[in-house]
Amino acid sequence: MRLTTALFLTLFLTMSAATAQEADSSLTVDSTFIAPPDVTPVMVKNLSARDNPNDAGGSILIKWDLSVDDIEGGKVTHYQILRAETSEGEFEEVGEVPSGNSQFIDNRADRGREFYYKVAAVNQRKQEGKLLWQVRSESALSGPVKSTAQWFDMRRLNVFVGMIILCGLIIIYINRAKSGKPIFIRKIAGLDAVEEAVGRATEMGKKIFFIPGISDMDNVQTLAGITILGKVAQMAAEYETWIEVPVSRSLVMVAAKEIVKEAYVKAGRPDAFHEDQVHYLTDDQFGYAAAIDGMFIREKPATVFFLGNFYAESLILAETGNSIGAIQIAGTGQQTQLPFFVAACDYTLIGEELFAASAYLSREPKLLGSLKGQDMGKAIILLALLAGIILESFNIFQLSQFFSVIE
Amino acid sequence: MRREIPLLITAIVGIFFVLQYFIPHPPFNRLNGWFSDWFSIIGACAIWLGALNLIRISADKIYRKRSDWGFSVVIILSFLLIVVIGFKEGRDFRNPGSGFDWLYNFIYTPLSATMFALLAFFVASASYRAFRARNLEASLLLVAAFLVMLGRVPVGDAIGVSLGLPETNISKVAVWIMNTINTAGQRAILIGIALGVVSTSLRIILGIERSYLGSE
Amino acid sequence: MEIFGTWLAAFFTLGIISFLYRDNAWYKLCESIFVGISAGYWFVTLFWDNIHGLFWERITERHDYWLLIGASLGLMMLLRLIPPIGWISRWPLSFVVGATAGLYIINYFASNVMVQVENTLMPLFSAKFGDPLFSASPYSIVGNIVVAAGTFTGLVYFFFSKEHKGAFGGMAKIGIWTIMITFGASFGYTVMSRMSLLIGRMDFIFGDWLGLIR
Amino acid sequence: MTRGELMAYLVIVAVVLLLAFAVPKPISFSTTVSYIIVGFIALVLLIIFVRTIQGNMVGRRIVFLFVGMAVILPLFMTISQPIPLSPEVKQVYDAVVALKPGSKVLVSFDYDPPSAPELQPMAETFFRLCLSRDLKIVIMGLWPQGPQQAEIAMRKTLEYPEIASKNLRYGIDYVNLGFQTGNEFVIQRMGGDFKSMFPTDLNGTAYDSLPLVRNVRNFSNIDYAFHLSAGYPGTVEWVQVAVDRYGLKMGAGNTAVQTTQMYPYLRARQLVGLLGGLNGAAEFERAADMIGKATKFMVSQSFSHIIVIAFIIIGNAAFFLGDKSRKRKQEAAGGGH
Repeated sequence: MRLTTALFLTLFLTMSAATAQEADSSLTVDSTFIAPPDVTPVMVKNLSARDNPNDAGGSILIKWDLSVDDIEGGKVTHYQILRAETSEGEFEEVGEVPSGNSQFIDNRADRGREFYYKVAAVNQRKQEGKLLWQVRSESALSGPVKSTAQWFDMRRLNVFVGMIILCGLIIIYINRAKSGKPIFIRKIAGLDAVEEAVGRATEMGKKIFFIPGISDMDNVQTLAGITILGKVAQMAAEYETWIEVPVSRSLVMVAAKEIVKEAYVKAGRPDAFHEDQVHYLTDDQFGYAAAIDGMFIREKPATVFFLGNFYAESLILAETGNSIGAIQIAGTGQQTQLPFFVAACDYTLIGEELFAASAYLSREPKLLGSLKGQDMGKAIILLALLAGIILESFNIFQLSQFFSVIE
Repeated sequence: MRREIPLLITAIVGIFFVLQYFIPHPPFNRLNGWFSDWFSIIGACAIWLGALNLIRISADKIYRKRSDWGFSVVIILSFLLIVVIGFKEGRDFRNPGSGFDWLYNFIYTPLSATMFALLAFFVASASYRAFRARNLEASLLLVAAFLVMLGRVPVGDAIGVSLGLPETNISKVAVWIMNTINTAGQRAILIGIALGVVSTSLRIILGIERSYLGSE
Repeated sequence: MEIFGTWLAAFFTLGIISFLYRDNAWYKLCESIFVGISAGYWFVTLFWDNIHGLFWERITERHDYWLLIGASLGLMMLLRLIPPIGWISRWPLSFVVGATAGLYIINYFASNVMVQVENTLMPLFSAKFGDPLFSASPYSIVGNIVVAAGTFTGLVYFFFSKEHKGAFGGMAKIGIWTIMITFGASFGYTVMSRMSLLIGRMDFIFGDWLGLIR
Repeated sequence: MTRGELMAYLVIVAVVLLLAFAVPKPISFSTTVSYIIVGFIALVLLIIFVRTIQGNMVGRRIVFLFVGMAVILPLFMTISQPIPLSPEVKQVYDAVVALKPGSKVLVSFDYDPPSAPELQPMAETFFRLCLSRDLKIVIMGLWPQGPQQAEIAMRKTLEYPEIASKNLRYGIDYVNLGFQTGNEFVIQRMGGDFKSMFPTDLNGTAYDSLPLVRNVRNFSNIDYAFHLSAGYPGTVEWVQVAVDRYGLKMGAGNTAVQTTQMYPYLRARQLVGLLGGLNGAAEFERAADMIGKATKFMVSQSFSHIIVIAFIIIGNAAFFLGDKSRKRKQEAAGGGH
């Protein structure tokens, strides 16, 4: 019964509005039409306003129960949220939400100031961008309320717990390794080949190139890459082979210089280090690729390392390196580029293997311990996957909810 | 001292940046934004070191009359050309019609677009050489690449039809591989990388991995 | 100027392509210009956008004095130019490394470990948790099983501290197969866009420049 | 520079001068000639195949040469391949055709020149379809170089005789509002007021002096939107802000690489139509019956894919059919993992 009335009303209103519009089309002045009777919606109830939790302050969460007229084809078109700084003060609109919504977050509530809120249920009719009429009924007021900042984001508790477990495991195994317990690490072909590759360059009397990718020091893959540079440079220094590191970022140049210099010191040949072994080319992705391609062709290195973050230049470099017959060892965490390295290089460190490289090459107990810890984390994830999929498949428990991350 | 202070800075800063994720309270909520601003400024200062390095090495080549020293002259001149124009034109250096914009459109863009386009050739030569059914793993790589490549062009389905397969079969197989096996493989790699990153970063914060600091 | 520019652009396009045959003076010329122009391009851009736009304008107009911390770290970096006190540059470097490590731990753990595990935890036989058992089509059941098994075994492959032998080794083997198919598929998937880049360049040469294409 | 190199450069200069000034333009191979060329290439591939089995592997330069031919020759050919029409492409066409003449269409250009081969043909066909149906076009861009790409596409579109005869005028039939920084916040602000984000158009004319947009206040005055995207900010942002919050009816054109990520939006009907990569552009040309660049480019695309596949087959043939000693030799040369 109600629905038919509403429908009828809507139809009537549309028609009357349309005719009114037509009759009025010569007028360009915006005029608000007198609203037909009985279109005012019932106001909302149970309005509540409180500090929006888990944030830095500055926002207030307003909730209400829908107006009884907020139904399909009903009298509510949208809600207006009104705010004032005193209970008797001037209320101004801070936002609106379409009908069917029962909450609003006011993001412009300065931290520590008191506010009062009201919500108005609005019924309005527009035609061709012109307001024909608007009626509204305001709710009772809610307040005062203040926004505050929190010291812990409870929504991220699961991430926190997960972090503690994973980092805890890694630290525990690092400490265990310090006590001298031997740790088994499986063979990683690409890393076993490093020494052979350096040796080959020595035999042939040619250069080694080390390309640390095109990202800057604010990328952890670059950090992983230049850590391996330390080990490779030390080997090269011991073998008395020239290692050259052309880079595309100035900060990486600074860090790589320090690392290579240190490697020469460790190898007992500090005087053999030359500043120009590490040099800058250009910050530009393809400019860098063009220059390195040229260097590859002209200087014909025997061995090339690509370790770091790479984008589209990966294949341009690796194919040119391949064409001159260099041994190429690549490693990156950039998934889109891994297939190209696999196709064009002799050995490729896939994802996690790149990050395991410094531990593998140095065989330092503490670093190996961290690998073991990270494997334990992996074991927990595998168990969770196994258990979770079974539980979810048979509708026993939804384990995935523990892993959901709120951004 | 020259090593201890940097190690301390790394540890403290690292811990702060882990915590900021969990603490919405100021000033932690602003750390992330600050860092990206600060890093932009540090990077913009550091590029002077890089540029000087490029010029010094090129000049050195010219001075010693190494082979191809003429091209080092070109590097220095083209660097100076764009830098002088860019500084002379001021803050609006990028506006359409400026000299900087002209250099960008007619020198920089064709060079980088063509360098990028070389990939078309290299993709072909890499697949020619590497996609051989040497062993099971290489065969899987080959078959997957083959099917997806065919499934991406209309001709693929036409070939499928000529082999007696129902229409659009090859493209469907390609989509299926992308949605299932590819998803699974990518996920495994992603999770692995994440664990590697956590472990590496933790080693850096704890000061176990410290080679980036160099020597005493 | 426009016509001269088009001829110049064509000169550079062909010069880079000539590298495919072999290294030559033309390519060397293009390469040197590219290195110089692009290094200068970023040099100028970073100066105006970051030092002038981000730092100077925001300090003078918006009085955002927190940026002074970034500026002082940047200046410390430049002290490398004065060798006796060059070691101070390690401070900003260790600051950057620390911040990067801290940020990456969290970002990778949250969005790669947590989210990927969440996405993998799916019922095998129905579209979502709570739906009746075996309500999904056989086609999607097979798909679900492949995704779950592939992710699981792929992760097993990355185990470092356990020898890949026996049943465990078998799983690792399936894992590397999954990864290989993944690589093949993404390789094949990318070929298309790489080809269209070349088509674009050739359209420039034969269409915009030489005007041979209708 | 050696003498050989010098000679090569002189030959190239001669060829360029010949092509630029002496050859009648445009060059176009008839269908018969095209098929003869295709047949000839197939024959050469077959010879390479046989020679490979005999143990003579071709080098990478030959592969490069074939890729080059596969991309360049089809640009001159009049050859057609069956292009199936997918429903998401048909949706874009249907949405445009359903609009009444005079309806306002918003087109956002969110890409730069490197993605132009894939997206430019979409832009041209879309403009041509809209203008031929007397729709009004409002252009903008969230990428700095987007509006320039739009200018290029518009210039090309206006050259078509059926469009040129309409004597369309800037400001009345189409407008280019230019670029605005701020990514998704621009879309957000446009939800309230276009003018606040685009006080002037690309040429500096004030918003209110442009008859076409004078009465366009926000998305509610736009009948359909089409958006060309090569990354961020892109389709995801447009859907999340303009579609989800302001109810804009929108279709999109994407580069091939990111198309797969958009299917969920299509299924949820947040996108009304989607063109994916060169393939999508060619399908759209077919749907609109306006054969253009994409259809032509698609032939190059198919040819180049076939060439890559052919060489994979040749490489494997050598591996399987060649005798054992040769196999070992190749393994050493090809490298392994």
